[in-house]
Amino acid sequence: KVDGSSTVYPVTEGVAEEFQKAKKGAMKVTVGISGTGGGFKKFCRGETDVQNASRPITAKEMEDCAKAGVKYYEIPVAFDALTVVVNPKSTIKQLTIAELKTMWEPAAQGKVTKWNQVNPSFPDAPLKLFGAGADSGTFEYFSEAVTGKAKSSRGDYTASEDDNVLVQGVQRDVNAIGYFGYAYYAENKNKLKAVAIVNAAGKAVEPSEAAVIDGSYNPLARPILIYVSEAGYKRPEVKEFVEYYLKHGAQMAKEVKYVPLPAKSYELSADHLKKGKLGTVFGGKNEIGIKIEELLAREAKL
Amino acid sequence: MSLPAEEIAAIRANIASRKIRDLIFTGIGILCLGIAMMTIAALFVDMLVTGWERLRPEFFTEFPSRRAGQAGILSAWVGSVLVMLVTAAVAVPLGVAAGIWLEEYAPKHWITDVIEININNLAGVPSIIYGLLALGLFVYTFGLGQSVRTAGLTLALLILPVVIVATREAIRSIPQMIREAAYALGATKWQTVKDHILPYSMPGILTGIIIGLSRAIGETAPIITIGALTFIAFLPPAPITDVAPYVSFEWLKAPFTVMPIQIFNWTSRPDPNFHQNAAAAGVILVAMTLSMNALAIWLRYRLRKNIKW
Amino acid sequence: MNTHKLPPTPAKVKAETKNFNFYYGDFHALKNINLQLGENQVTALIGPSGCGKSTLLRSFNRMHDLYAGNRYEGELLLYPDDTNLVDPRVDPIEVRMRLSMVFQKPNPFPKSIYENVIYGQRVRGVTKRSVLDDKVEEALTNAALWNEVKHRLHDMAFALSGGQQQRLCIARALATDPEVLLFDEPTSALDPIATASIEELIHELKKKVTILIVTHNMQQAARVSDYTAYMYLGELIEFGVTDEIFIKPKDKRTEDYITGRFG
Amino acid sequence: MNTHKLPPTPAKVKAETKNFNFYYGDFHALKNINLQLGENQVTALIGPSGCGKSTLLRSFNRMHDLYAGNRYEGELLLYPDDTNLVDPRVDPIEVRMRLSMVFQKPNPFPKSIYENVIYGQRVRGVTKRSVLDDKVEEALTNAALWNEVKHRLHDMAFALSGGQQQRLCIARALATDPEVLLFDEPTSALDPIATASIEELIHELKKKVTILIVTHNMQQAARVSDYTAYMYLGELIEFGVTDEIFIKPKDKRTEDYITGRFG
Amino acid sequence: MTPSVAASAARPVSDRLAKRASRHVKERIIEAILFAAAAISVFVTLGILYVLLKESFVFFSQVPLWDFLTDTQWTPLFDDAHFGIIVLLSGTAVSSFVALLVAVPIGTVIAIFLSEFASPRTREIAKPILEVLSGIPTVVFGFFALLFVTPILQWFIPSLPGFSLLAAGLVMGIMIIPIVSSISEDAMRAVPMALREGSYAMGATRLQTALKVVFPAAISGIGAAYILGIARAVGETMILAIAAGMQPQLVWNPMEPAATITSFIVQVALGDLPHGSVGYNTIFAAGLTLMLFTLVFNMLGFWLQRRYRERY
Ligand SMILES: Nc1ncnc2c1ncn2[C@@H]1O[C@H](COP(=O)(O)OP(=O)(O)OP(=O)(O)O)[C@@H](O)[C@H]1O
Ligand SMILES: Nc1ncnc2c1ncn2[C@@H]1O[C@H](COP(=O)(O)OP(=O)(O)OP(=O)(O)O)[C@@H](O)[C@H]1O
Ligand SMILES: [Mg+2]
Ligand SMILES: [Mg+2]
Repeated sequence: KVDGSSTVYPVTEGVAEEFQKAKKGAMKVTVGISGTGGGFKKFCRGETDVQNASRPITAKEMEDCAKAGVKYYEIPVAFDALTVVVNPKSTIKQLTIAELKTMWEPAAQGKVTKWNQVNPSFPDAPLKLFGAGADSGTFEYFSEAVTGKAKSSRGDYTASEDDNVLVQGVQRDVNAIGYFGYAYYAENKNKLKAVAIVNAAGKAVEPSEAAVIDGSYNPLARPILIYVSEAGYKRPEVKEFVEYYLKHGAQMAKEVKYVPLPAKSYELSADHLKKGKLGTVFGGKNEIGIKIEELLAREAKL
Repeated sequence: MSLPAEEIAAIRANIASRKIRDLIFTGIGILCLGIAMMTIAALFVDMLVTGWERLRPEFFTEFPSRRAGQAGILSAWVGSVLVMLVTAAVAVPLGVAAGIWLEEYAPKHWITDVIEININNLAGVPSIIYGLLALGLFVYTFGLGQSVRTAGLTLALLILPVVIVATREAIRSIPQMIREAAYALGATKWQTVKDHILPYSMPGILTGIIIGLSRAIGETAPIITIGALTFIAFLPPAPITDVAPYVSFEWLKAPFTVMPIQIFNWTSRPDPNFHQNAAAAGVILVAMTLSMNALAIWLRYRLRKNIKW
Repeated sequence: MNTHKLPPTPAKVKAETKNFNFYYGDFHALKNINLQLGENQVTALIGPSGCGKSTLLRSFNRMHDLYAGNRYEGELLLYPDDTNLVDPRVDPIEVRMRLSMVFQKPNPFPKSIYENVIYGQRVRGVTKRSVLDDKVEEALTNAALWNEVKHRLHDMAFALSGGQQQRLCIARALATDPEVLLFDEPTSALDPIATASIEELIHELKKKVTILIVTHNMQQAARVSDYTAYMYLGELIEFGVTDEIFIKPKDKRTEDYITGRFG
Repeated sequence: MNTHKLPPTPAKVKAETKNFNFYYGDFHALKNINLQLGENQVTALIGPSGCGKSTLLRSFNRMHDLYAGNRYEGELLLYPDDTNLVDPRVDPIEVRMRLSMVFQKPNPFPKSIYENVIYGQRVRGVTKRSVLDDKVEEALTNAALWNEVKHRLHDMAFALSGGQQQRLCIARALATDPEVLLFDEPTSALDPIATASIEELIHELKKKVTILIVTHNMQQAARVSDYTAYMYLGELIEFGVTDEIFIKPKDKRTEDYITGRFG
Repeated sequence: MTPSVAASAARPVSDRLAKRASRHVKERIIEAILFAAAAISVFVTLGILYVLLKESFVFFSQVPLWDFLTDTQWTPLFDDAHFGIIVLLSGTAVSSFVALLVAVPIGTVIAIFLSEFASPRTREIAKPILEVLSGIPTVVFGFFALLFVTPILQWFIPSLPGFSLLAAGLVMGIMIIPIVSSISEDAMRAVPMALREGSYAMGATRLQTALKVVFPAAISGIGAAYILGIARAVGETMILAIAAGMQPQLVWNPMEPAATITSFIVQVALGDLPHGSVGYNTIFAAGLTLMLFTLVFNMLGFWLQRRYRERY
């Protein structure tokens, strides 16, 4: 039984489908979309075996799990590049984190309403913002990456749980800017234009698989993970499923336009499972701009 | 009191001017009806055009898949049907019984008023709140799990007010003289209800049930809240088995997904091919609703033929 | 007030009201009614609209119990066993099993003719087919309807004409073997021919049961009844042998009504 | 068939049916009716239940047009302008503006007394307050209701008693200045006192309008009408000056009915 | 006058009624069962209230009620959290108002048309087809509002943003039409023919009869239909979540995007927020507010109906 984030869902769905086919239907896998929060609630009550998470487990959730005696393995499965997009007709090509901050920080609410307030070289046109719903991991991550503080954002933008809705919004408005998962951009390349983000090293990088892997798309790339409960893992069918996941996860992630991790990462996770290394490497907090190597390094230390 | 010709002419002019308004209103009426009908048509045609390619037999017999072109709605429609079964099995007896009590038994005092206000109120409670209730009550307190029966129960609560209200209206339209005739023959209250009130109000009750079910079959939010699944590539256990006692209720406990969730999920996928699937599934859902309504009309017609006052 | 004894004619008393009052909530609809019904006699209740005829008739089988706020006062006795029909301790269902009622408008159930007639038996829990079949034939025969419907007992009752429907309702009432039959303007919705046949039927029926009939039609009262009671504004004004009442009423109001000075 | 001319009395003819037939779908409800209404006279329609009295009356203001499947045949002429009321080319609304109807059961609208009376004027588009006020007073005075209600014209009509409601309906009908007033058993739902007041009113009204009244009550027919028509099974059996009809009816069936042999 | 009891030919009464005691018990049991069914609805409400109150209690122990009622910002999930429910209420009010502006006139006109003008056949066909409208999944309506209605509206009002209460409200209104029209039509048809005949007999046209007599006579039933429509509008979720923009701001202008109570609840309930956090608990406080509002509406409706109960 798998439940949790709808961001991770496509990857897990693909794995589940293939797994079930490979086992000729002898094993039953179900995948739900209760959201990361709702999923963790169930996961920490021992109701599900695998949890899809678009963010690391929080301290509160760790506590809940501990209370219920649920221990878990943490497995990063892919990276997602949060993509800032504008209308194809827009003249904007690249943005710095500072510019994004001007646009999105709480102080901008009601004040920064024109593009040229962000940067005088931008057109004198109204600024229309589209972003993820305030309840989502995406929002949390983006706000922290941009303003330095999680959930710190202006409120007067159009939010939606459904990224297709945001795609619609940006596509229809020349002055719009929005952000969402890379996959939605990848599927709508003809309707949207991705903005290059100036990274810490001062280079403007457009989101792409390569850029994520080499760490240059930064800080808007984040890992997505699954959590496997220890109790569940003891059951052979869950074990097989997780192993299958590690083996085919990279390919599935690619298929649904996420950035797969290097093979080494999956090996490492398999190793953890074998050795029974439980727990998280994130310490109950979201972390920003973590790169694949860093993640691997930390994983290795666990 | 003779009427000169010009007076008649005046009357005629007066009538003509008033009749124009009749005509105008008829126009407005048809227009309004048209707006509503056109909306249905626009919706349906739009979905049909988008989803047409996917409306193939395989669509009904395939499980969901990450590849839009191979994904089907087998688990979704089976799930919807099963959930509706549970919903109907719970909401109908409860709703009809409550309606009967309110119309035939309820004494006129404040308890009745409270129940009445309460039922109207439930009709206006947003469906998502039912989801929250169900999660707390059915899933956690009663431990029914995220199963067909939980979903069925939740939707049953959701449509309970609709069934109750329809039942009451239907019962109210039975002339008092029929009741008096039954009582005068020495029937008890329950005999009167069972032999007369219930059978004669059946057409109206049926309408209410169908309206309720068509609402339930399209509900998304509460089902997601209680944790319907999205990917499920197997069917619940069959209700009929080959070993005695030949029926099994294991399916009640099975995990499931339903049509609106499948649609909801597909619409939120990045790959536009999934949007086609969503449209196709939408067409099927609307078709299911339509056929339920058609069934209701037919049944109503059949049953009413025998009932005249 | 004024007590109306049964005039000293052949009849035994089958039922009797003693200082009977009835209230619709606050409205005092029947005032101190004292009336006797002779066994196997037809008693007619006449009076202008709204005087309380239906109210009195319906009291006899506790129809008013169906609605809240109604109140009986005084006694309404059924003989030979002296049961007070309106005593709250007496089960209204018991009362209705002993006194049957036929309404103004024919009100068959939307069921087959057979099921209509047999309903009183079904309610009593009789299920044996042969018993029911016999009962249907007997009741329909007594209601002078058997010959017309014997070949279509399982047709819907609505397929019958108004007069036939009313006779069906009478058969339905008879099939429970009532001791008293109550008729509330049974012919007012019928045409003259159907009316005539029902009047004839009442003539036959009184050999077996006691009959109380409300009618608006003085001629009908004169034709079918042995005794006539005249009511006015909730009071029983005059009661006596029908022929006497119609020929020389004692009360001025009765006379005015009968001669058509009002009503 | 038999034509019933207006007996050679003072009256001018106000309306007339010529070989008039009416069908409820397949059911032939009125058969070849020939009847004349004298101007400023009261004509009573009597006959047993179901004989077609209401059907004929309602034909006069095209009430049957409201229901599907009904058919008129023959002529129903209104004088002096010879309009054939049932001609499909004649607008039923025009007909109803010239002939007003009062129903068996009082049916006031759920509005104030004032609004009820004025409804016919409102419908015609009259909005001038002073005209309406005058009309209300005139109509209510003619309906003998003005004194009882003048201080509560804006109360709901339901607050009135049954008799008052019926007089209100009469006032409502009068307020449109009809040429003919049609009454369908206007007193059958009323108590004797209210009935007496309405009968008196009819007496007054005939000075101004022509009246056709259906009644079940022979005495009432005798009291209020100048002419009486007896109908039976959809046919007009006898028609004549009221006193003659009641004293020596020519037709056996009329006699039977009047003397109460049936009905 | 004394009846001759001795000469009784009558059957003994007692044995005809032998089953009386058991019958009585059976009746009682059945009545109890039926009552229980009716009472269940009360338990459902209590259950809902319990769930809502329990969590709201946690919420109000952290957020003062006063702030909840008076703050003009709603950013419970932000770092700088504000909990001004008035923001969501304004969204709910405006969108419901737009919906009613569509549903009430159109629904009423359809009801009058079907009840007084159309042939019985048209009525029998049109009513159930209309009822399909309320059975279409609201997700579908949501996208209909976003992808179909909004562009059309933008064509007329170029300044209209891609998400607006207007588009969502319009579509919601269309969805509610059958609720208004069906129930109102039933109410109008229940008006006795005698009243209509009275009106036609006065020379009224169809429209005059419909508007001046039938409509006022059926007003209590029509009022009930409106109340139900309002309740449905206030409680509608998915359409708003998809097409209204989820932008929590205090608005009175339907041309702007905004969030409503329901869309907020669904957003949070399905999101990634950890359970038990204040952010998560806000949905219960919001839900409670909504419940209280529907309750007030229904009490009002109940009282109105009592007051103007059809008296024809
Ligand atoms: N349910 C009721 N509640 C209050 N008053 C009522 C009720 N039914 C009848 N009444 C009143 O009681 C009185 C007697 O009514 P009842 O029906 O007995 O008259 P009736 O003699 O049968 O008249 P009709 O000849 O018109 O049938 C009337 O004044 C009537 O208004
Ligand atoms: N809508 C209708 N459809 C078919 N037949 C009808 C309809 N209305 C009346 N009839 C029939 O037409 C005949 C005449 O009815 P009508 O109502 O005119 O009688 P009436 O003389 O007014 O009787 P009453 O004294 O009972 O009012 C009756 O046989 C009746 O059954
Ligand atoms: Mg009566
Ligand atoms: Mg009549």
